[in-house]
Amino acid sequence: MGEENKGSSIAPELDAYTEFLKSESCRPLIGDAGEYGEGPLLRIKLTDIILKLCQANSLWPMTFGIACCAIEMMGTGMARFDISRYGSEVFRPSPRQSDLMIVAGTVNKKLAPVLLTLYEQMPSPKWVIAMGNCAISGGPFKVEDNYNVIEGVDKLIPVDVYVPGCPPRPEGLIEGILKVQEKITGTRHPLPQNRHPKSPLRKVKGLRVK
Amino acid sequence: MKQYFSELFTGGMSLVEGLGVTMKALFMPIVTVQYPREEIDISPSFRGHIDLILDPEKNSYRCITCGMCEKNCPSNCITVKGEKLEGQKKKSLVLFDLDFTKCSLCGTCVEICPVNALEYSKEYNLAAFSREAFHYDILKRLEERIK
Amino acid sequence: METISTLPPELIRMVISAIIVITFLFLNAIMMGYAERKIAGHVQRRPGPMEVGSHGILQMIIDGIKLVAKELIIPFNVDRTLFRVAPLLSFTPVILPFLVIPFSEKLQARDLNMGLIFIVTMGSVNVMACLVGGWGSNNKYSMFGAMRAVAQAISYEVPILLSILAVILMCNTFSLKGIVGAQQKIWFVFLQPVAFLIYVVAGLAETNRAPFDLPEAESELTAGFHTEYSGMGFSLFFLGEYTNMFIVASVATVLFLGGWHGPHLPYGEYLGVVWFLLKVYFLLFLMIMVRWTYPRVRFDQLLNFSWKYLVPFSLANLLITAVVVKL
Amino acid sequence: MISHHLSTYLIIGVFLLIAGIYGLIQHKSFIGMLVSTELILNGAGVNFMAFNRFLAPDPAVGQVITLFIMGIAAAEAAIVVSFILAVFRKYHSIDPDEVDELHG
Amino acid sequence: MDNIIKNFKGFLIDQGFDAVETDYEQRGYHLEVVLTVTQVREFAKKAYELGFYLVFVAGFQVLADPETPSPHSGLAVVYQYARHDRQYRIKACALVPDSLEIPSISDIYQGADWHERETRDFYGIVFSGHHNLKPLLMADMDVDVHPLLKEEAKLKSLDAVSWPSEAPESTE
Amino acid sequence: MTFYQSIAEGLFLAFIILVVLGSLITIRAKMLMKTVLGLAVALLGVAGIYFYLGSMFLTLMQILVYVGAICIVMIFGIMVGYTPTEVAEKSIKDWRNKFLAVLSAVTAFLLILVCVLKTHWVPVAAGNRDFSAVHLGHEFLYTYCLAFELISVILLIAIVGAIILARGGAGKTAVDIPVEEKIAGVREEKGETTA
Amino acid sequence: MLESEYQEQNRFFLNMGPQHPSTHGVLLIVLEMNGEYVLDPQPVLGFIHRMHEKMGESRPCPGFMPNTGRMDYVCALPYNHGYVSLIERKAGIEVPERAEYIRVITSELNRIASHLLWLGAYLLDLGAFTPILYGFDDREHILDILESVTGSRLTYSYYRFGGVCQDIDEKFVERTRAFIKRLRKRYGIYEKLVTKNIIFIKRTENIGIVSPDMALRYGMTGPNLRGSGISYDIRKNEPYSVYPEFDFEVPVGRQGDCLDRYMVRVREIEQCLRIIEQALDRLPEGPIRSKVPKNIKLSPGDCNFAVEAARGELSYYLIGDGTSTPYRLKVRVPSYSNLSCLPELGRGILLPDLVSILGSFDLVIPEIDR
Repeated sequence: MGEENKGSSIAPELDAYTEFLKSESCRPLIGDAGEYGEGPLLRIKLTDIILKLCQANSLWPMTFGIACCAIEMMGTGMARFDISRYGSEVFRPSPRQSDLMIVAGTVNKKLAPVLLTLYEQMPSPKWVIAMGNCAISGGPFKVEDNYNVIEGVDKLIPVDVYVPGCPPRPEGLIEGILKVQEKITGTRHPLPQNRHPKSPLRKVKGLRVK
Repeated sequence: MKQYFSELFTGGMSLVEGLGVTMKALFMPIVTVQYPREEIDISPSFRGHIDLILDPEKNSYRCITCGMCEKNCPSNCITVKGEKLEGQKKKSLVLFDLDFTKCSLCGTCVEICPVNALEYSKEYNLAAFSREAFHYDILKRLEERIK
Repeated sequence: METISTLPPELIRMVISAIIVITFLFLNAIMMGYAERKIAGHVQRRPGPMEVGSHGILQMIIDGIKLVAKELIIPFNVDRTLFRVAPLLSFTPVILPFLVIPFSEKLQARDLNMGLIFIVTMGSVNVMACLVGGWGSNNKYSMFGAMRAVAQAISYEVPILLSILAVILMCNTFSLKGIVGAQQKIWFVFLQPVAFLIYVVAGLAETNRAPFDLPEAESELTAGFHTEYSGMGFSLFFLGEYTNMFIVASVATVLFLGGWHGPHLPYGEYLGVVWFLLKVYFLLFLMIMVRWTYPRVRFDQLLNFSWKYLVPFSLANLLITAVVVKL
Repeated sequence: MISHHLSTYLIIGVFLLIAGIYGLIQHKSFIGMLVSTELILNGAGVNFMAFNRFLAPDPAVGQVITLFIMGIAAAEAAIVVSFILAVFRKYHSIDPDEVDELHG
Repeated sequence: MDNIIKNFKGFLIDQGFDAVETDYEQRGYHLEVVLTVTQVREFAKKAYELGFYLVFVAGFQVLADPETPSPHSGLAVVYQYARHDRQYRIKACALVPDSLEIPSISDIYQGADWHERETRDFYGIVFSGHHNLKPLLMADMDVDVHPLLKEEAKLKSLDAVSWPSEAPESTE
Repeated sequence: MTFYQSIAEGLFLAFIILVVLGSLITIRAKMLMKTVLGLAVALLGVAGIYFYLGSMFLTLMQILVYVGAICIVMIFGIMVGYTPTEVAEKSIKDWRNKFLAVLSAVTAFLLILVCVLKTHWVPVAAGNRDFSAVHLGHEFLYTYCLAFELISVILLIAIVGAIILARGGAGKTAVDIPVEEKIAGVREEKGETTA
Repeated sequence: MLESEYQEQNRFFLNMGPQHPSTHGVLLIVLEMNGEYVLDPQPVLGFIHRMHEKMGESRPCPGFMPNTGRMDYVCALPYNHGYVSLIERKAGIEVPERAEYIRVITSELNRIASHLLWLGAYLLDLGAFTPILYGFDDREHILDILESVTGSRLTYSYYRFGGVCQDIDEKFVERTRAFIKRLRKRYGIYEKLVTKNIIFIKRTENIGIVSPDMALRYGMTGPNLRGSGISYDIRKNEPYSVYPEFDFEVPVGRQGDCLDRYMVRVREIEQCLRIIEQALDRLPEGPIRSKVPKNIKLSPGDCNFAVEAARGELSYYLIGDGTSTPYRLKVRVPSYSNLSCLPELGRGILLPDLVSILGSFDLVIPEIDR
């Protein structure tokens, strides 16, 4: 569709309309076409912003734990760190309903096709976090006589955010999710935030909170 | 028949008890540390990636470029290069490169160092858009700190 | 303007009430979803949604918009008609009961003299959605979910009907308004505690809520009958589930908890809705608490429980009620 | 105003009947045949109700009979389904042509 | 039963096995048995009857030496058995002949099933009589990849990787 | 025709379409599941027609009994008896059968249609026009008491018969076989396939 | 239609995993099913095979230390413990007593963490969401304590040949004692929420019965074996480190069903607490690390060392060749043998029961695949 419209001018009115849309006066309303690349013919900037805000704040991860990092991924969802504050505690077991794939662990030759299938089953827009050194580059398993481990998931699927560590602390994963939000919307904290958290942990011995 | 009713009764009671536990928990304070807004003090022995220790006397690094860390690293993530500059007795460090994405945080490098030139950084919340971001030039980091 | 003025007032009323009902339905789903996540959070000693809006109050709205904007996937080899129809099918029969639910004495769209049968009927159609969705998805897990939904529906329809019948025997009417009116003095929950318990348990099963959430058992069947649904389809199923919960809770309120009755309020015939909603949401709160407390029962245990405990008890209850009423 | 004519309902009834007959002959499985039977029964129900509405003195008669039909249909469905199960277990088929032991 | 365990070495030697008692503190097992290919199943049966459980089956590779009295392909299989009721561990070792075939014990100890498949993955040792010798840890397409086989230069002879033949106590 | 009436007529037509469509799906579908779902659609349409014939009670009962119970029972039967992969009926190769079906159906339809249209129906003078459930219940328990009791007996017999048939009808089933026996069976089969 | 033909036709295959919530990672189980009945579950391993054994053979022995923690990341310290003890046995290195005590304390803490995690995950398999959060809540306390000495939360490389790398201090002891007190208080919650719950009991009782003979044939160890009534715990039967000095019991089950395996683990938590208490009481002063040659030579010959990990017997088998690199390093992991009985155990059961059995085995997939 898009290709056809570009070349031939079927209707002069339409051309005029698109010209109008591209003109400076529409800039505040309608975003720069080049900034989005492929996609629908018409985008209205305001809707786009709202949509992106929504997508950024409701990243549902898929339950796809592979190795050590999976435990920290679980830990991130648990009471101490609680990923649900960002609306991401809805770990969906089905790739069809998830937006975010957290590759938490080593990917080897046998797992690679599975990973690809799962990624393809996710509906777009979708994002990928490579969590842990193994997922980023093969980590400690990137050795000379490596016969099985894939050295980085970004060789298989596009990765948006990398979270290093072996395994990273849950804070690292939360930081990664914030980075994904940043990637989607351009700002680190895209929506009105909660202001004054009061943690009872302040009183727990041995755990000081800054 | 007796079992039929007793099972119903004990089963029902156990369910009520379980509900009691969660009800109680509903009104207990939360234990969450809301991360970006409040942070736990990371324990002093936390192992992040390695950093060069800033020697306060020399206002520089202690490293003697012996390469022990490079040799003993099980994941081969350290590259140390030293050069003998003119007018100096010892080699001086020109490159201390760490590929953090390969590191397994075992701590061998810190322990093996004959002059205690390395320490763990306390950076626990790293994340970036590319994997090259974790290719640290530790020497540069140190120089930035000196400044 | 002219066309509107020539329209009969009844039609305008219908359209307005339809709009109100659908708005309420969305609001209810949003609120329930938020409450569910918040309560789950606090049960588990964490705050739950927090960062989107004050205390995460906008979270569900944002989730909804996101789901709508998701890519619609129709997987390979599915039965396209059935696959598309299923979410609608789960959604439609749960709207219709709003026609007869008496929110307060004057707030009722229509007082059918067979209101209760109407609701029960709609409830029995509801299972078709799980069935069609699971069948049409071309996925074995979905298929299992559909099978379980059918068997579950068959066995839980019976105790629900029997426990309702016990109440009907006491007040001699199918009209929901009439039933509530009969509880002016004493709520039926005190006269029919067994029927109430049976209704609530069977209602949990009817709405596929934990511990009876077998058709969508997460750890066994990934996501059950809606495994293959993404975006819109999934959110419609979600909406259907929460609305169905609301219906079941409000029927329980009407039948057992005295509907809009409560301490006197000014404009009681309208503001009774406050009491009504309070009771409904209390029941829903219980349902949520139950979900976050218990493990899931096994499939055959569920059927066993229904046939071994619920049906005999409800039958006995019905018999005793009949005898007492006749005396 | 087709909803006020007796013939409309009768034609619907007839349609259901012949659809049932067609299905009964055409379907190759017990379930398919059972389903067709249900169609025929419903045709009868519509007929009863239509005559009741337009011709009979007491409106309850048609309803009563239709309700009886429903009851019979429910019983029939339960029996036939369990029968199908039993046959299926024995012959591992629901093709009526394969269940032909009684042919001798 | 108890008596047999008490003098298990003697019992085994009576049965025709080559058993040597070892120093537990040093090696972590009490008895070392060297099996021939034919004895593998026999020994497993005896062990099962006497209530031992199979700890693991593993392979290793040494320099092939067809000249020795017992010619072998350079591959060997180690079985370890232990008991639930007392502290007693047996290491049994069998050299794999040139045909790379060694009888499977997976019908005596079902637990050996996966261990044997894994050993086949890593070394290519064929366990004859195994009902399902498909790749276990490796991908299905990697049937002929045996990652734990060493390069020629890194191989050592069997003697270089075993304890000195004298009993360790006597040397000290 | 007033506005209301035209809406009512439109809905009536919609119900008729439901009936026709549902019946066609029912008799034409290859997948058994679709057959039953088609039946559900047709019966929903019939329920609507009952509404136009003046009986709300019957409408609801039609949905409750047919759609909510009978169709579900049939689907249950399909699901228990079949595996997911083979619920499609075998395609019909028998042209004679099909021809017969079409012929008999069309003939019967035409014949009855002629009867219906040619007959002059004479309504009896109406007595009461009470369509309420109260009246219905009254009729049930007084006028048609015997039939009512008979129906309940039939239902009871049906339930008992169904249970007997489904449980012990024909020897052992995959579900009823004790676990040990099943394992033995599996092993035997394994042996056969590998040997 | 023939009987066998019908049997063939009535069967179908279901792939459970590698991404399935109840396989705890990337295990694939190919189920041959008849309706909801499982006829033949066949696990397919190798989705996270990370060539640990190859790595053990290709680098000097200290370089394998990080790998040990990554095999069973839930309970990494016993893995460390086994490996350092193996090398110490092989190279004849003495370990100071204080170091052994520290090892025992930290290992047992880690074991509790593992059991708590398992408890939550098992209940999650059975469909209860909340216990896992309570379990993690307690577990986080352990992780905090362990992090303060080991420096990481999960994949520790804390032990060194001849000792440990960092000494524990008064604060550690204090926090550990506080934790013991806290966990004892929390028993009531778990009991009310889980152990007594009728649904839980119905889901686990008489399901997946492992007979002692079956356990023997498959070489099952750990709580899964003890659930069958065999009292076999390497800490008792083949004592290593300083375990003989402590007074603790080995809980055993009655008949080997899922409930027994659950009870064994829950009661084991109490025993771990007892060991930790005793060790804290008797904690000797002294060095934490003995002098070790920089380049450890592994003399020719083989050597074995078995420890009790959270899931059962962990056995390292090493063949030395005179260099510092192991010639062959075999790791016998407990879950491997435990899982291998699934094809036999899972025949003719319902799918939910299979989930229940899988959960009760406490699987860690990377440990199985290595």
